[in-house]
Amino acid sequence: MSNFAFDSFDQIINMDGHGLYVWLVFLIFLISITTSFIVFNSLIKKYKSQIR
Amino acid sequence: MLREIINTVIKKFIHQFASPKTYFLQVKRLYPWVFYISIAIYVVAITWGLLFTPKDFVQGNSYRIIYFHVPASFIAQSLYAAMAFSSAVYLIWKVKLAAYLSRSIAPVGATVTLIALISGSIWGIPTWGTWWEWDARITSTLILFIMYLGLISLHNSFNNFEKADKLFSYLAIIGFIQIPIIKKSVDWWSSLHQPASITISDKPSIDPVMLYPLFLSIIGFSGLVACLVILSSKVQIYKREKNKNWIKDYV
Amino acid sequence: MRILTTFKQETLKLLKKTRAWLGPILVFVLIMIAYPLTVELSSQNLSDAFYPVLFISCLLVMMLATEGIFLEDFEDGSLEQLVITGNSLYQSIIIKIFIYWLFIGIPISILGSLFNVGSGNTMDSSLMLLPPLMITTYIFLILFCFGNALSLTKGSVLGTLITMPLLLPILVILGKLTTAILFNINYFGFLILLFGILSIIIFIFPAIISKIIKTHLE
Amino acid sequence: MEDRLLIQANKLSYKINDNKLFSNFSLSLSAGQAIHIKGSNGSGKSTLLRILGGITEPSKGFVDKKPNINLSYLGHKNALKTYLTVRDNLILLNLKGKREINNLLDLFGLNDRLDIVTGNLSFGQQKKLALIRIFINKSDLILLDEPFVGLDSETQEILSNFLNKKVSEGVGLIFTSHIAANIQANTVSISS
Repeated sequence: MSNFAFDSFDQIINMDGHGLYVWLVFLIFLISITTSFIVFNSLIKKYKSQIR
Repeated sequence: MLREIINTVIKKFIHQFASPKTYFLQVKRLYPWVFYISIAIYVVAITWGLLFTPKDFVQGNSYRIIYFHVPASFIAQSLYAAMAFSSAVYLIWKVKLAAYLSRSIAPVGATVTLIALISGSIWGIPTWGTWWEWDARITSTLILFIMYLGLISLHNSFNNFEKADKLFSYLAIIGFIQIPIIKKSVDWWSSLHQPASITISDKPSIDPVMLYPLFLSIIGFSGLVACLVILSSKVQIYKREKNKNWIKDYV
Repeated sequence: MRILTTFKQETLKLLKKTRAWLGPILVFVLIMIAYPLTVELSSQNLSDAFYPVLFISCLLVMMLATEGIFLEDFEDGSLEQLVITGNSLYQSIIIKIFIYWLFIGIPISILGSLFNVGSGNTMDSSLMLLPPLMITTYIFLILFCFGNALSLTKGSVLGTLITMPLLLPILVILGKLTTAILFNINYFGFLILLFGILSIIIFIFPAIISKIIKTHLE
Repeated sequence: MEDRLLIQANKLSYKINDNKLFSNFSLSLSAGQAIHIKGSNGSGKSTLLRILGGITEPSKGFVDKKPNINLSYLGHKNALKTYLTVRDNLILLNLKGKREINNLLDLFGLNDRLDIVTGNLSFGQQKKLALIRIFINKSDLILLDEPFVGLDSETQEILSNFLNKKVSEGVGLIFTSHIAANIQANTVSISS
């Protein structure tokens, strides 16, 4: 394990000016994966209810 | 002789394990394990990668996008290979489950490819100064995305599932043969242009300290994608096996 | 004998359907006429940018030409007759594509190299352009046939979406070939490459297409 | 007798998206026999004929055919080019057998329409033309899906007589029809 790379919370957000890109990608990633899970689960529910 | 043995083994395998019912029940048992373990791995990998690795000498902190981008683009391609493989299994041995699987991989593959594409182009802003470069990698990822879309829309446009499965499998296999050709040709084409100053493929230059979380993130993300594939295949099974007794009993 | 009959049948069918072959050719001519109008006539760009426009319009025209290539025979039942009487679907697909090439591909290749002179390029480059154009139109035709066979009853948009990835390597080669012609480098390597691709897919793709069509007939 | 066997279907089943159309259907047909397949709408008569013809694959079971058998089949689709003349449509099928073509044209009363564009013919005339095209081929087995639909009673009579003659000459015939036909045939019904 390496050391903590940043000194302060602001630095984590900012990342020397690159923070916007990194966190944007992180956000997109999070959102798309979560929505995929939600969409598939709701589809399962839909088709399951059709069987009953 | 060998061929016969292989065939009988495969037939036995199909009858015992590759029925949608067995798959469904096994997967149901397995799913929570895969889900929680891969989430744990992925959270560790991302925290490690984003907060604890030193910043890259050349790219600064923007290189941290690698922990999202590389797993996505790696898995986007592996998923296509898996899909083509199960399509071939369907066409050769008429295993229904294989058709379900390849159909359910397609939307997940398209999503992952889209993530790879978007994260790649955002990464391009700080490194290349432009969000879109006609770079070989990006172009072939875009083509991969189009191929996934084509497969999905082909399958969706037929009401007869069996017909749709067959056509889907033909296209998936042809596409799989095409992928290396497309990659080669795009590489060749982009060599005309000025090469990008920093290529994403500069893996050897990466410090091992940065490499461990990368491996972890690939493993964790694969697990998450596997979960998505499982969910997607459940959708397919519910959709297509709704007249079967076992699923009525189950529900 | 059988091949000759198929040949005659397909020719007769295409000949009587004037719009199926004249339409694409006219669209091609229209694009070729429209192109100089969109560029300032005196500028040097006209001849430089001509090749990409030429190849892209070949692609579009082939897309148009193959739009209903199997649909008619599918919908009126000719294809199922072919299968049930035990005639080779594979053979008749090869012949059909060849006839479409004769009727549409060749005229377009010739017209294309004529328009090449018209847009300020030399006569030599036109002669150089003719063989790759002929090969390329054939390749495009076969690939679009594949896409259209897959999306047989579902329209040409889906077919195009499917075919696009397959076209990419060809377009890359064409780009290289264009540069070779523009800078007067020996372009035979690319020509042989195109020819090699054609000679592979000319027999393999009809086999795949016939499998696909049989699946559609089920 | 064994070598006169033309076609044999063994325990055929067919389903679309797991909806069963029919199951465990068997039949066998020798040369010089006719079979009339009966069944309600949507029971899969047409599909059964297509399976026998080898276009559609059955979900279960298999079809055995005499090797090198010559098949003729007419389904709901006429396989006519509406933009070609009657003559051209006949030429499309084969270039020989002029006399047979003329005989058939006389029989069905289409001999004066050779130069008319097929699209201008009436529905019944198109059906007749399609039938003629099927019968030009020398075939061992004829599969017809609702051949009498759209024909007037006179033509129905001509067609039945023609088919009876063919069967007596040793051709096998399998047809579906909900119109009572004047053909000597064994009746088989399918149901799911």
